[in-house]
Order: sequence, then structure tokens, then C-alpha cells
Amino acid sequence: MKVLYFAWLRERLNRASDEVAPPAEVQTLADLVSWLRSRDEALDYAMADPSIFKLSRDARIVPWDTPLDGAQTVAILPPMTGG
Amino acid sequence: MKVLYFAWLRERLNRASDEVAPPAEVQTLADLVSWLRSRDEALDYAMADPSIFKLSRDARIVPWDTPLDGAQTVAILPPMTGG
Amino acid sequence: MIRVTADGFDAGAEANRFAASHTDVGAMVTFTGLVRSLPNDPILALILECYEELATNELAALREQAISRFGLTDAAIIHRHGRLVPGETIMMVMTLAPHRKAAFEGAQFLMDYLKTDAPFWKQEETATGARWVVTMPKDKDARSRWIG
Amino acid sequence: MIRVTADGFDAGAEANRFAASHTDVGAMVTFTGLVRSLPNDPILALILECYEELATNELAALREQAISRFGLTDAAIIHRHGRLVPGETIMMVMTLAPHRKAAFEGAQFLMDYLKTDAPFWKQEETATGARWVVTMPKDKDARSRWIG
Repeated sequence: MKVLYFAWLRERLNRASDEVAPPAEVQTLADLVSWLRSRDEALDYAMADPSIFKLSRDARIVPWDTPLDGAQTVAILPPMTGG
Repeated sequence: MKVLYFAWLRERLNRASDEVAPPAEVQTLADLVSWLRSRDEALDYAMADPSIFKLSRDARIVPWDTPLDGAQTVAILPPMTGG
Repeated sequence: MIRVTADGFDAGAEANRFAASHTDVGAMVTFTGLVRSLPNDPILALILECYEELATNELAALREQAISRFGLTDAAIIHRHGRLVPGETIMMVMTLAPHRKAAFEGAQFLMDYLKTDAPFWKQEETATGARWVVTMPKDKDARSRWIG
Repeated sequence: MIRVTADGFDAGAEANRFAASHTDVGAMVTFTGLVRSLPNDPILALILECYEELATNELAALREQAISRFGLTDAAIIHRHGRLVPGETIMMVMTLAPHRKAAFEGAQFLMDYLKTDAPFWKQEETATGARWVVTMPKDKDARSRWIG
């Protein structure tokens, strides 16, 4: 599974993506975020206030409690500033 | 003094303007309208509901109780439908 | 800029020129009114009568009011009169502001007042003759929300 | 129409094309976002990062939602990414409707959601370096008024 990072999150991690294989107990996107944070101090620190981030699953924004359910790509999205 | 009529009011009266010389007791635009209506049955009938009309004095919309005060041109404006 | 004219105009070109006329603006809103012909109630043309001198004065006053009330960088109104066919542009309102809220509100304010206080009168030309367009009560309501 | 692009575009020409794409509409509203540089806080450029596939999907969904919610005849969004200099057009939202209320509300709705839910991130390039633009709390407020 691919995990994408954008904007200042991408800069802080010094990379735009990770290729990961989470264990079976990682069921939802929220689980995935917790699992990623437990493995990566920089990510853990950058997401200290998780409420500001949105998540996408296969290029659609979805709630944090959405099941991974075979997702190919998950993105962690800092607050957006388009428009 | 010139009095202008527009749109369906102009059509009903079969003319776009009148040249009038109201007597001294005609002090305000409202007085002028009353005086004009008293002399013209078609206008009197067309203005049966005066509340729908606005008035202008020398090319500015003003309240009905505005003094004539040497006005050159007064217009009687049916409900506007611009935009 | 206020323009009351019998001539057609290019709305897109006007908007581009207006946007380019100021730096340090972030937001532009335009409203364009188009002659509409419905399949079940077709019209051949819209004929706009106008009291030109009064229109110019009232639109200029309205523009000043919108600029100061909403803190706009600029505002412009172009309004045609004469005979227009379906698809033609009747009028256009444009606002420029640092942020979108002011630009949107300024444009809506201008439209609401223009509908009831600008001396234009529309007549629809149909296959069976011409009829005057009647004011919509909702236009009076729209305007009243800005009072007080 | 949804377009997410690194290329510049002619906002006026786009608006003209959009207006001409439908008959039986009376009202068009456009919002144009421009790169702004303030005299007391000048920027050299605005750099927009984008998750293109997600942006296309979310803007398409947002467009459908606005059309059905406000009874729009059509809606369009064009959004650039990449490096833009002051005065350039960042993005544009356009709505077409039978009447002005729907056209205005539809455009405002699109802008409010786009500000918080479209995956674009702005960075300001200044003489002393680059800085990420922070979300304005007022953008969250603007969006919340459409809920419920």
C-alpha cells in the first residue's frame, strides 16, 4: 500500500510517499495513521494534532474510521489552502 | 418644468413627456403628482396605486415629499425591471 | 466604471480588463445577466427602455455605496438598453476586493439594488406581440435584506 | 467542467465560452482568485502543490452537489497548480442558473468548500524564502454555514 504526504508534511518527512505493508490488525485509516506514527517519530511529531488532517483512500476524501478494505493509496492531507 | 413618463406609463398616456407650469401651491413632488392627476384622467387612472411609482427630480431618485424647489425635470417611474 | 450603452459588449474582455486594472486584489466576482428564451415560452427579443441620465447617476451612487460599505477595491456596472436577442448580455456587475466575502457581497448588493432602483424597463417581444416585464416581489425582498 | 492544470488560462474567454454553452439561462456568476502581492508584504510568487487525482475527484463531486442543491444549469471549476506570479489567475468558479440567487449561492458554496476540501496547498515565495499559507479559521466558518 502506498501512503502519500503533501505540503509541509511532505517537507518535514523529507519524502512524498512510503510503501508499507501494515499488519492484519490495522483495519481502518485511523488504525493506519496510529501504526505509521508508532514507527516514525517525525510523523508522530508532525501529527501531534491529528484533528487538522484529512485522509483520502484511493483518491477520495473519507472519514478517519473508514475501513482500509484493500486500499491501494492512502494520503495524509494537511489543512488545504486552495481557492 | 418638464415631466417625463416611462415604459407602460408612457404607452398609456401616448406621450413621453409634458411641459407644465404648476401653480405656486404645488410645493413638493407629491403635490405635483396630485396636480397632474387632477388634470389628466388617463394619468389619474394609471397611477391608481401610487405606491408602486418612484419619482426623480433633475435625474436623481428622491422621496415623494421632496420640495420641487425650481426643478427642471421630474420623472414618474413605474416599477423598474433592470438587471 | 459605469457604462449605460445601446452597444453590445464583450463580457469576458471587460472582466479581464477590470481584473488587470488593480494589483493587490485577491478576488473578483462578476455577475452577467443574459437574455433568456425558454422552450415553452420563447421570446424573440428583449427591449430595454432606459432613462439614461438618471441611470448613470443612480448607478454611480450605487457603486460608491457598495465600495464603501463592503470595502471593495473597485466595482463596475455595464448596462445595455435597446433591443437584445436571446443569448445576448444585458448587463454586468463586477467587484474586486482583497477577499472573496466582500467581492461576493458587494456584487449581490449591487444586483439587488439595481433590480429595483435602476431606471430600466424590460419588454418581451414574442410572436404574438410585446409585453412589459413585471417586478418580482422577490426582488423587493432581496433588496430589503441590506437595510438597517 | 472541471479542469486541474499547470497551464495558465484566459478567465474572460472561459467565461464567454461557458455563458455561450447554454441557452435558457438568465444569470452567470464567476469568481476569480488572483495572486495578490501587498506593498507592505510583497511576494514573488505563489507555489501551489496539488494532489491532482484527488482534486479532480473532489471538485467533480462538489460540482454535482452544487448543481443539484441550487438547481444550477451548469457549474465549472478551473484550478491551477505550480508557480504563479502576482496578477495571475489561480482559479475560477462559474455558475449558470435561471435566476441570480441560485447562481450567486452556488458560486459561494463552491468557493467555501473548495477552500477547505480541495487538495491544494499554497506556498508564498518571498525575498527571504518560502512559507506555507495557513488555513484561515474564517474559511471553516464560511463552510459550516451550508451544513444542515
